[in-house]
Amino acid sequence: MVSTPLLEAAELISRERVAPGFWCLGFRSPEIARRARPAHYVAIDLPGTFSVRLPLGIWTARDDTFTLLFREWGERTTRLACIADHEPLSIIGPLGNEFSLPDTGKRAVIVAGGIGVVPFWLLVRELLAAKVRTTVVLGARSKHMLVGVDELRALGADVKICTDDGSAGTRATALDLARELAPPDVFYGCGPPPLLRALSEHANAAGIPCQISMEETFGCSMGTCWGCVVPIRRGSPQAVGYPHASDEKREYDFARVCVDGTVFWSREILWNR
Amino acid sequence: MVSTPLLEAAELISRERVAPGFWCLGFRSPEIARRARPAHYVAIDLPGTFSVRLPLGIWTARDDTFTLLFREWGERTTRLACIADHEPLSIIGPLGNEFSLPDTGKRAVIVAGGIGVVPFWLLVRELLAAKVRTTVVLGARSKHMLVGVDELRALGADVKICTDDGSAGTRATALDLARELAPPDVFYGCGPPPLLRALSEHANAAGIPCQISMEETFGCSMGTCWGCVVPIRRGSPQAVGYPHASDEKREYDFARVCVDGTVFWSREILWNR
Amino acid sequence: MMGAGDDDALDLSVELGSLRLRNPIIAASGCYNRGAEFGRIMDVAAYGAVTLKSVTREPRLGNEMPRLLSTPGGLLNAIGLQGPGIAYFLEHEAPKLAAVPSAVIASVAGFSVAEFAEVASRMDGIPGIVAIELDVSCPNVDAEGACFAEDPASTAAVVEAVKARVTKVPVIAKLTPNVSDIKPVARAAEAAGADALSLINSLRGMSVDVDRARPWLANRSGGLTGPAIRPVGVYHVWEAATAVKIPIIGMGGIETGRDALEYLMAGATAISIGTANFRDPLAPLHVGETIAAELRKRSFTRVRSLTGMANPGFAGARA
Amino acid sequence: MMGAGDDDALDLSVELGSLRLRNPIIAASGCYNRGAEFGRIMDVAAYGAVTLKSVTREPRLGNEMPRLLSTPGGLLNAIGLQGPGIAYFLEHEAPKLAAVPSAVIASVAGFSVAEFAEVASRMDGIPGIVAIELDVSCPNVDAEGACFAEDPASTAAVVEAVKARVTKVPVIAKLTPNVSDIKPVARAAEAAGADALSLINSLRGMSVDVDRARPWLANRSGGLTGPAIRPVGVYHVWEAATAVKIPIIGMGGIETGRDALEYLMAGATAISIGTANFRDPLAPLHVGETIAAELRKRSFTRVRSLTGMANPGFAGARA
Ligand SMILES: Cc1cc2nc3c(=O)[nH]c(=O)nc-3n(C[C@H](O)[C@H](O)[C@H](O)COP(=O)(O)OP(=O)(O)OC[C@H]3O[C@@H](n4cnc5c(N)ncnc54)[C@H](O)[C@@H]3O)c2cc1C
Ligand SMILES: Cc1cc2nc3c(=O)[nH]c(=O)nc-3n(C[C@H](O)[C@H](O)[C@H](O)COP(=O)(O)OP(=O)(O)OC[C@H]3O[C@@H](n4cnc5c(N)ncnc54)[C@H](O)[C@@H]3O)c2cc1C
Ligand SMILES: Cc1cc2nc3c(=O)[nH]c(=O)nc-3n(C[C@H](O)[C@H](O)[C@H](O)COP(=O)(O)O)c2cc1C
Ligand SMILES: Cc1cc2nc3c(=O)[nH]c(=O)nc-3n(C[C@H](O)[C@H](O)[C@H](O)COP(=O)(O)O)c2cc1C
Ligand code: FES
Ligand code: FES
Repeated sequence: MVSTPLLEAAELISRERVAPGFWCLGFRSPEIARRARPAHYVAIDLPGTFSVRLPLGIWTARDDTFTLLFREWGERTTRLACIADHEPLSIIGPLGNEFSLPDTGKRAVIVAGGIGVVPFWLLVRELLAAKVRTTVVLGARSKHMLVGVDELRALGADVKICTDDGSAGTRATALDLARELAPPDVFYGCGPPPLLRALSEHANAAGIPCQISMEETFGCSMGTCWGCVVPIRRGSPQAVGYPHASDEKREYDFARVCVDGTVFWSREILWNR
Repeated sequence: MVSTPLLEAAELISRERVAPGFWCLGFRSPEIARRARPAHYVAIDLPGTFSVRLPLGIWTARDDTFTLLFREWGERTTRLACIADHEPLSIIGPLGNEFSLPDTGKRAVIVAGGIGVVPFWLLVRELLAAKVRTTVVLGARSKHMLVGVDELRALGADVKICTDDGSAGTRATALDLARELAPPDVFYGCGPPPLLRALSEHANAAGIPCQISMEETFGCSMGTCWGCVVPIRRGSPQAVGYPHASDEKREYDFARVCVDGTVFWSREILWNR
Repeated sequence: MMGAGDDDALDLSVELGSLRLRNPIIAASGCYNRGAEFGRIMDVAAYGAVTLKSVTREPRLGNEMPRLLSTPGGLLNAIGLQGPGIAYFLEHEAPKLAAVPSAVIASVAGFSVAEFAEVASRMDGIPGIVAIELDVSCPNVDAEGACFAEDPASTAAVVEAVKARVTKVPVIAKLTPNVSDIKPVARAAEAAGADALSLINSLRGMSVDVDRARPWLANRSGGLTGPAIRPVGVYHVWEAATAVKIPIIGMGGIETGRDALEYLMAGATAISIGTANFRDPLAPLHVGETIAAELRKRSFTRVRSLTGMANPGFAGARA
Repeated sequence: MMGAGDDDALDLSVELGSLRLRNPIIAASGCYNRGAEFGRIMDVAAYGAVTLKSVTREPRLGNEMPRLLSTPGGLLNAIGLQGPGIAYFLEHEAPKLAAVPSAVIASVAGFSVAEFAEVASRMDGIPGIVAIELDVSCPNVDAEGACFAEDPASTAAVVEAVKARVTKVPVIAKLTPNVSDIKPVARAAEAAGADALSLINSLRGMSVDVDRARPWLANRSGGLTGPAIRPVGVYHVWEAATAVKIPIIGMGGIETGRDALEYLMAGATAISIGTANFRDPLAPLHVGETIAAELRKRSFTRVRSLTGMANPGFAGARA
């Protein structure tokens, strides 16, 4: 289901540097917090910049507050990290579709790479509430880039960690670790494209349903600019295609990550086109 | 005398909103603080903006700290107002020439309009130390734009205030008020150009030496771009002219406000060219 | 939310040829469409008109990813005119236009004079479409790929061909800033019968992904928009306003009311907001309020009094 | 402070015609001069070369105030070539050049072909001047005020006339981005004998002071520089690099090493830093460090290996 977003003022209520270059900021923004569903994101207007809104996934949400967990990439994330208490922040959200849940009693494996952990706090909370047996496999380049572990464990999730350099948990990729687990009823993935692609291929080959939260460069964050599209299987329910152009032999259509996603079924994504 | 500037990291140590839209920020920046002379300014690189450095006058300076007193105008001053404690700030300073002082026992009248009060804390301190009898006349549009009065009075200065709308002090312009005082041995002025021009004309007509701290839009703040020039009397010691171009009949040369000023003698400035 | 035109004492209406808009604030092509998306969080009626995404004859899938990049003060885009083509547009999109609470300006793009004429004529008279804008910034395949809008004669050819077949609504020629002098192009469009000009379209630019040693955008180069280009837009509007009598829609980096006033005073009759929607969807409301405040401050009653105010060479009708 | 060329294992030197610079980082004309001012707070030797402010035949007082305005991501300037003229320059400025701890490139501006040839020939052979750059962005008074650099033939005429009289140092033609296609201009300059190209000069722009309803700059329009124009600069360098074999000095909005790498990979042999000096006078040091780090990361030993890396159409010599 696609969200009904709104434009809301947000008040900064907490700021924590969770790792070098990684921040967790808390905001009071009642309506957005209340509507947040797993995989929803917000689009933030940074005061004092001349940029389009910054899209960031919603990490935790409780009552009338939510948190964002992000890395300092460039202009906007750096600016957000040092936003002052009294600066007004305008936020649009929640945006995007959401993960769908399996039935009670099923098993889910979540595969997250680095900051790709963000959509999974809300998802884990839902899964556990729905009595889905859930394992989170969290990978990162090294210990210092592994964020969110404590919060997920605090929800009661079974969290396995790994790093490329072995500085924390197993020395492996998240997918390696996930492959060692008993095949689940559903996979969820978020993180760097190579990880998502490998996960998709693994799930597709094993015939396991798999939902991927994708990322692209956004312009409008609202579905109007067509800047954020990904190629998906032609005729997929999420595709925004032109069915009449039937003379063409192409197998793909485009979907907008910002409003048709961010969540897509791994079978629909055409990594190879 | 022109300053020898340096590039120094500054650490924010205090922030106060002194009036709506007016801020006073304190910085630890030992070398700049120590070298600061009356009318010196600094040039600040604002993180997260894509702008040239922001020039701001030095307000107070004590030991290894100095303060800036400024109004929120646009991008850079707004950004500075909400700079976070941990943000690194690179400052070049002190920049510019300085006011010269009269002999002990003389009388000085300082005329400042609004935020034009900035260069006068350091000057008043020097004048009082040199036993020059000093009166500061401070004008503003209204009460809420009158800043710096308490700090000047704390130095022991005789401060007279006035506003355009009578909301504080006399209802008059700073120049009106200054004209009512006994003619001093020297005038000092800083503020909006119309005030400076009127003050200059009054001082010149009365034959009283008058030093004006000027403002222009700056580019480099270092004397290299020629963006900040003002026309001054040809052959003036501060002029950066081309004496060989003697065939021209022009009466003026240009001086760079950023390094040849900001202080000029009122007689040298060609308001009318 | 209150539209900018609701202030009784002020006349914010403007005329673009035979078209009258209730206020001079327009959504730019490709950045807002008919408001279906942004309308979820703001009132589309804040716009005096909205401009649709440019439509071509054939469906187009557009460029590969990535299509967007943030740059200092700007946005670089290479969407590649993704769109369903005119047939699909007429069948599925056009019927929705009557419900849009603002005037709707259609936009046509093409790669030959004939394509422009055909697509524009099929738009003419569609209920809800009050004007047709010609996005002549595409390469002209009939002329070895040079861009129409970079050449006065090609621009005139497009406008002339369209005007010969479009009779019910005004035709707006949208010009590119990628020229040394916009005046000859503006004059050529006017002479060919354009009822108004839109400028500027995006500025050509590119960026290199240093880590991969290849262009950031899949299409290599793209169009630069947003506040970074505002001085370029104001300059071209000022120049064009000294060269033609037809009204000009000014755009390029408008975010605030003061930005809009710059364009109006330089010589624009109306203004468009593009990229700023991606930051502040309430921009048209704020712009409307600031324009109204400026009129009151100057004791003006009509927004048209601002047009060309700062431009001594302004050649247009001040109305 | 360590110059970028001090790393033993790396060869940061580049060649611009017969001129060899110890590193590819140059200070842009009008933004740094010979470093007398910025040298008070940084080491001028960080620059492989510094370009002087453009010199004209006669002394020029330049434009009225204001001459500068900050714009989003950019700076708008209209200095108006203030300067003492060639005679004063030769008498008072030239003798100071030998003491500059970097190579010095002189810049010549003019309003006629004859003026360029005269001023440039008087610079030729002055001790300390290693190259002469031609700022052909001025209006050509012999041709009704059109700007030299907007026209391939006028650009060629200037270069040809200068090359006929300048024999001791390489001549660099500095091109403007205010054209639809830079390739014909670049080719014309090359054919006329230019030893290298510099691009881009500033982009034409203007801004209106809304309160006073008049242009902000006394000169009305000005040149837009700084990060806002970087995508435009990279685009033009990329294009020119597909059209000519002579080396290109890339500039426009370079602030960081990554910005410089964009230009190098697009096809520039060297890069210039202009407006960024006004923000971060240590920029040349940071740029040098980043370039060196990039070379190490790629296991390259020479900076020339980066030139044109991202540009499959690169036509120059990779050396
Ligand atoms: C729906 C959605 C949700 C997101 N949620 C999160 C989140 O929860 N937490 C989070 O940290 N990020 C998240 N992102 C990513 C984040 O929005 C981008 O990284 C954003 O562009 C950073 O903006 P910036 O202005 O700070 O950097 P920019 O100025 O946009 O980028 C700076 C430079 O960093 C590099 N860069 C930028 N992004 C990347 C990248 N992804 N990979 C490699 N290099 C890059 C490029 O060189 C770029 O020029 C999300 C993105 C989307 C689309
Ligand atoms: C040597 C020197 C010392 C200075 N010291 C101080 C100081 O101590 N305190 C202080 O508050 N300011 C001081 N200023 C002025 C300050 O540097 C400028 O106002 C500065 O340009 C504001 O930068 P900004 O980026 O915030 O606004 P900008 O983005 O540069 O300006 C925003 C907008 O505000 C308007 N604007 C800007 N400046 C002015 C102005 N002066 N008058 C009217 N409108 C204006 C313009 O519309 C402009 O577009 C000083 C200036 C100089 C040259
Ligand atoms: C993502 C995007 C898509 C655009 N698509 C079109 C288009 O299809 N047709 C057109 O004429 N202009 C198009 N434009 C240009 C805008 O209409 C406008 O001319 C330009 O963006 C400058 O205005 P701005 O700075 O306010 O965005 C597009 C701009 C953007 C950012
Ligand atoms: C204040 C200023 C003065 C300039 N003067 C000259 C000049 O005299 N001659 C010239 O060729 N370029 C001049 N330029 C252009 C720069 O050399 C450079 O081409 C342009 O600024 C783009 O680079 P940047 O974005 O790094 O500044 C000037 C630029 C600025 C900002
Ligand atoms: S970001 Fe504009 S359509 Fe998705
Ligand atoms: S600001 Fe550059 S010379 Fe004064």
